[in-house]
Amino acid sequence: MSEQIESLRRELADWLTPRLAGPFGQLRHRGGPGDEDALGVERKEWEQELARGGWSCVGWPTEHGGRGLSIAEQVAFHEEYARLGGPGRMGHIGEGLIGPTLIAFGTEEQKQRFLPGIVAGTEFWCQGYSEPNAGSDLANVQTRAVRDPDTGHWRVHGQKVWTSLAHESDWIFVLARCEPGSQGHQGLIFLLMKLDQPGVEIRPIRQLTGTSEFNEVFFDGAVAEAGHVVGAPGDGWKIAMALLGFERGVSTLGQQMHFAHELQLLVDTARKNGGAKIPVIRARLAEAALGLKVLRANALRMMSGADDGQLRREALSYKYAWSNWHRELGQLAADVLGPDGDVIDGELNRLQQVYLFSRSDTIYAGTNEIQLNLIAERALGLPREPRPVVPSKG
Amino acid sequence: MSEQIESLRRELADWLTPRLAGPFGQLRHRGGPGDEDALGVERKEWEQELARGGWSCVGWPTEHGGRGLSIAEQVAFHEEYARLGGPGRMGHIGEGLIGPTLIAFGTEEQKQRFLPGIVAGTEFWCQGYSEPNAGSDLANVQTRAVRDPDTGHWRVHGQKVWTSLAHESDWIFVLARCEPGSQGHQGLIFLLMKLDQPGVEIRPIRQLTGTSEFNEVFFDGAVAEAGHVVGAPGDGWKIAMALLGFERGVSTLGQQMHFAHELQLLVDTARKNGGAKIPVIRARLAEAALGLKVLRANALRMMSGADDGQLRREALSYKYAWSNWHRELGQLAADVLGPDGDVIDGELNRLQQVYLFSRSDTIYAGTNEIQLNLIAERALGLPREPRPVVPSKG
Amino acid sequence: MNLELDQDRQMIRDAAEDFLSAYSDSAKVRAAHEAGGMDAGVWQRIAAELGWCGIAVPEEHGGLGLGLFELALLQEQAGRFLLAAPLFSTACLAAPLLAEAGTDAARQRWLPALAAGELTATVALSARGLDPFAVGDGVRAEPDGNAYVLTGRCRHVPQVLGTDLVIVAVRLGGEPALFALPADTAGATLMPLETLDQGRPVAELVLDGVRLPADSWLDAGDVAAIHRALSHSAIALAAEQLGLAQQCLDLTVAYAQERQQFGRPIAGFQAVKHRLAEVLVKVEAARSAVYGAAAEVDAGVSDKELLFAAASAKSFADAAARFAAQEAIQLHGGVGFTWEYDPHLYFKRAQAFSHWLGSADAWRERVAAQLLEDAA
Amino acid sequence: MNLELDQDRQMIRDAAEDFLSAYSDSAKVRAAHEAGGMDAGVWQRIAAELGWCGIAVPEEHGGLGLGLFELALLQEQAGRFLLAAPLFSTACLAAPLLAEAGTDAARQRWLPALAAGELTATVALSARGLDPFAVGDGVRAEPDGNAYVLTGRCRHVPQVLGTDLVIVAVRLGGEPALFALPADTAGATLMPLETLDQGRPVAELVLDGVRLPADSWLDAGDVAAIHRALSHSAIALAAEQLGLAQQCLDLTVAYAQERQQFGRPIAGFQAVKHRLAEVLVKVEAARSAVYGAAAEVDAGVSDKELLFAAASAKSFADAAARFAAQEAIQLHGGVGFTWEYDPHLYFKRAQAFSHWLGSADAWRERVAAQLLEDAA
Repeated sequence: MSEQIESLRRELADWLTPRLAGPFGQLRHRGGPGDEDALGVERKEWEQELARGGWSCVGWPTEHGGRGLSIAEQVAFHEEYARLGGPGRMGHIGEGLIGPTLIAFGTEEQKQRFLPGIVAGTEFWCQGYSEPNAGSDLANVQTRAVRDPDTGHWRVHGQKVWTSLAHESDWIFVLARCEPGSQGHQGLIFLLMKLDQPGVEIRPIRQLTGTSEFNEVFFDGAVAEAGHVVGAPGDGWKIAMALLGFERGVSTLGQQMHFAHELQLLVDTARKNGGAKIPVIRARLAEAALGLKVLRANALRMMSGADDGQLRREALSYKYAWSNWHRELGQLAADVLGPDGDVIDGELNRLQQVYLFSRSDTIYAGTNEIQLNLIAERALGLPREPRPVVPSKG
Repeated sequence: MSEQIESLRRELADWLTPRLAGPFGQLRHRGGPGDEDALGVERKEWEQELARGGWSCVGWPTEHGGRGLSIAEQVAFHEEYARLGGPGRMGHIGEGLIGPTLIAFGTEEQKQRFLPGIVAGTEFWCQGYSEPNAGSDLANVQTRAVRDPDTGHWRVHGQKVWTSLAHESDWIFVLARCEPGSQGHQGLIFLLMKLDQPGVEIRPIRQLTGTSEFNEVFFDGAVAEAGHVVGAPGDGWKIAMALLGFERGVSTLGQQMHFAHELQLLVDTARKNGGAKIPVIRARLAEAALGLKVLRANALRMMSGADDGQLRREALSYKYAWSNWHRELGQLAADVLGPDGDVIDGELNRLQQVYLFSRSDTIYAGTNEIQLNLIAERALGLPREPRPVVPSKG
Repeated sequence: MNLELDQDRQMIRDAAEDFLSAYSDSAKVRAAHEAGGMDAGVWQRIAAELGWCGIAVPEEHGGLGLGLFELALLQEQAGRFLLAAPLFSTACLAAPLLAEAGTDAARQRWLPALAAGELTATVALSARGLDPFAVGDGVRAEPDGNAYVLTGRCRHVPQVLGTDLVIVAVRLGGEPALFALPADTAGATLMPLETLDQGRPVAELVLDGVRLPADSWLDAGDVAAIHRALSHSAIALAAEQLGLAQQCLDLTVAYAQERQQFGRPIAGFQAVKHRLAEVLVKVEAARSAVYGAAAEVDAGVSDKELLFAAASAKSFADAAARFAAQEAIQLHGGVGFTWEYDPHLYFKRAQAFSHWLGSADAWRERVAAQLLEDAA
Repeated sequence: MNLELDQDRQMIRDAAEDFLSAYSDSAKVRAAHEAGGMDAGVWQRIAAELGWCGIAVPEEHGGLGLGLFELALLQEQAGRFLLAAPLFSTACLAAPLLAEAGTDAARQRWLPALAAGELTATVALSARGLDPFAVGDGVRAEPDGNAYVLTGRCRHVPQVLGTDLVIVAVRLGGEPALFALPADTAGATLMPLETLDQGRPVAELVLDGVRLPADSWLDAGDVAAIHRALSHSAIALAAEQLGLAQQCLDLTVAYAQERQQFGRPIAGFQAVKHRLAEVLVKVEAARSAVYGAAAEVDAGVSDKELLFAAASAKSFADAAARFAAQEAIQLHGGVGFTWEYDPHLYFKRAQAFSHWLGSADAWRERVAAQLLEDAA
């Protein structure tokens, strides 16, 4: 087993190293969170190169074009990939989210239409969940989908927000309200929609970094084909939640290798600029290193648990743990940089990116406050927050 | 003005120093919070010595036996008293709480009956507010007071808890419910009761320190005389709240001098045992010293403000600030002591007392959680916590 | 030690608030950012009309002769409204340095113009930026006949646009000294650096054998006086951080009362209430620290007391500003992370300021050394 | 690296929980405190019947040959139930030291009796107590013919009552070494110290020229092995802290659901919910740290990896236990502060343990040195 994993690591390294030293050298360690708007064209080419090498969708079953790797092998793949500086995956929403969702819930036609493009790195996806007046209240969906009785297609009106990579993507999956007057989790539909069509407008959101990884996506009568509903109309919430479940997957180990890379940059900086001599900084660097080690053990515990569909305590607390660790790493980076941290040399350096971009970690995909509610209610069984009697007018 | 204060300081020092060096030497720096059960007899004698010297109730008007000192002079008095190691004041509930309350709300008879004993250090007081099922919910008073139609006296049944110094006191003031069926702030009465009478039982509560500064007080038909109601029956809440207002007085500066004494002990310990060489401990000691300085400035701001009866932001946040500062000082003390902090040599040393006893600081007189509610609601105007529709059965 | 916000002080505070809320709102501040980090019109009014630069300058030098407390009140409002003008560098850095450490001649020469708002000044302190513990370590001065020749670099010199005078800290015979460098002196280059905080541009000063006449030497040879002045500067900067923290709290309280989630304003959630209350606790602690420090300075302090005063002001104000800005972003949620909303402006400034004039860590270590008596 | 709580491990865990919840409840623990800090009956069952002392001892020495992970599972339950018996000193201090650093002869002589629960042992490490970074600094050993003479003192030797064997760390020719000292050796005094944590009594060991035969010298001269063993001990102690943290959380959740304030259980207040959730986050981090460290050790690690493993386990478990105990007192309110309720028992132990086998600060500084490569 361990030998098999070692041989996989070697195979990947043999394939990856020359490419990142040569033709794709500029992509090394690029395109991660906070850097997602970098080098779009080149990273799409990279996705296709990965596919040619058989390194896309490695955790998918072979029948759908994957490698059928075991969990342990996937962990090794993601760790090694990130460790060697493999670029941020433009295809990760397809590979990690919508692909597994379609494999689990899609029709045969949907699988045949969409899975190959994801595997080949030729079709890219983004997600349309959040809305301006929803935020943490994910179920407060205002986007409407109306069925055309003649064609069976769905016409969509509304607005999504915080859609990363929308400007680089071909398709979006959208959670919309298909039963007028329904509320909360009821009456939602999960749609697959082409972005390049009339009635879709994408506007980048400028972030505090000055760059734009996120977008607003406006729908004004854009169409989702009748065959592009996942699950039944009304089942949208169930599909959407299942999809989020796939997100807590093995790729988290790859994320941790990015973190390790950032931490190493920070350690190098502290050694160079004298920060390594400041006792309080030393203690914080050690704490960061130990914290990352603990995150890794936490992720391995998540994966070693019985696959009974229950989110256990270590899994429920993981988002809160990693996002706050990363935000603190960003703060530490700024403090190690000292006054120079405020100075920009052309564009943000990696540590400045971490400092600023990590502020989003404790907000997106469930704010700290929502995470603590979840932990208190699901892991500790404490009383649920009272829901208001009168629904929001938002 | 400044000279006047200097001369007051000198006068006090001249009076205090020989006494604390001589006959009352064992009381120096004793009897503060966490040490209140120490040397009861001697500290009562000390209160009378203070009175003889004209140093009791220095902030009271001269007509009531005080010195009529200005705020600035009172500050100087309390600071100098504590700085020189003046013992914890057994009479502070009389002098600081019930005395000012009687001066403001008492009848002429009550003033004549009670104020002289407080000034002379011959009658000692404790307070009866908290109840076992109330805690933070101070208005959830279950103790009942029933008026005897013949005598006009009140018969009291119920239980108070967290009553410090009850076993050393002569009198207790009690908040009780005088209108059966009333709830919350309504229908309460503020009574003055002799402790040495049938129907009163005092049981010490053993704390985590192993000592007992707090007590439970049980009333089983004990009597409050008709003339010993402060305000009208039904006004109890108003009187009780006004009394708490007197608590946030100038004596806080004296408390800070106790803190300064503790900090100095801690600094001395760190210098002796090598803690002063540990960078993280150094930073925490500096933070503690700066924090205490800031508490002092905060208290001076409170006193320099217009006396318009409004609690301003610095006053609303003060309890939270000092209690958490002190709890952290206690934790730091334990960390500086290191493994020796766990070892007891006969009785707790002062730093161990601080460590353990400071745990109560963030609980009594409004827990941290209640304090943050108060700050959010009164200082920031945020929505009040929803009150339950159905009252507690407690 | 006078901590009372009496009528005079309230007037100063309120006038500053009124002016800045009108002339330094978010739109104007952002426009100033696009224009290189300075609003020349606002500065003109502050300096020439409102007379803020002279508030703490002694009357004999043309100032109002008020104290650090009053200057701190102005600085607090500057922080709240993200003032994009060189009030800090002129009135809080250069002025105290001249007043505290300057020779009589230097004071007479520069302070009146500075107090009158006719002279915009800044200070170049060290190779590591505005580091009060490394004064002069970037530039070497050598006597040369009746003149001095200056060579070296200083990082993070605040506020370049419109600056007339740079006070340069140097080492002269190994000791710190101060020189007056007119900004247009030949051989002196101020290279603007691009910064995250676009409202407080900084420059690198490069001196390549710049020859200055003997009367450019400003200080009276009292190094302790230089450190005293920089401690005053640190307290004034802390006041700006305090204002910044206060504004983050106010912005976030307003947003939380308006923003609906789960059918009610998020301000009604106890977790949000408590977080905001914790911000308030830190802001009030910072205010106590800053006002207390300024009042102490105005009443007269020993050098040891000044160390504790400046350390408490700077460390508590930094902590409040950083925490308040962090929670402003967090509690604004997604929009808190956008360029369009204001929290990031405060966030970046709070972080940048936390490294100006000594980090909290650096101040604390100095306090620890004093407290534990194991260092000078 | 095996982190899975498979059936075997769950059985170990559940059996320990069942036993301790029955035989080490609050009343029994408090009775043991009154009796000098040890429940001899419980220890008898744990050692002789349940065989816990041998769980991680190699099979060749009469143990079960399981790993540190399994020992950690027992320790976690011991922490939850405040076990008043020398499991830690015998199985987590003495056993790893013998197994890792002992000579073959020493292992054969002591480990079988220890694994069988017939020998109760402890370790005297340094003048400063259980400090893994000062091994042997309290006692000097001098060769004297065919024997050694030991002189000096060690503080904070854990668990005295019923101890048969003390492993004493000394300096011999300047280097750390280990000696076997039967507790009843003439000239050796174990003076019990009164402690806040009455369930973990400690003693001061005074050696006044104690003469020991040559075969009392236990270790094989490999100082790195001694440090490895102590790192294993630190991980086992961290497991006990983890259990303690978990129990504080459980106690407090139960109390919060029952205690009514303002007409509802305080568990319904969001501030209380979030606090408890934060405790859970720390407890789960500690569990990941401890299980991860133990699994790494069982899988084989380099000395550098072991440093990081032990440091992460000890620092995260200390933090979790201290925070959980603090919040247990705080959220119990007034009663949390009484002798009668249990939180203070956990609070005192969490604090005491945080100074055993290296404080989090000390471990972090070692990690920093390694990370920044500026120390050995």
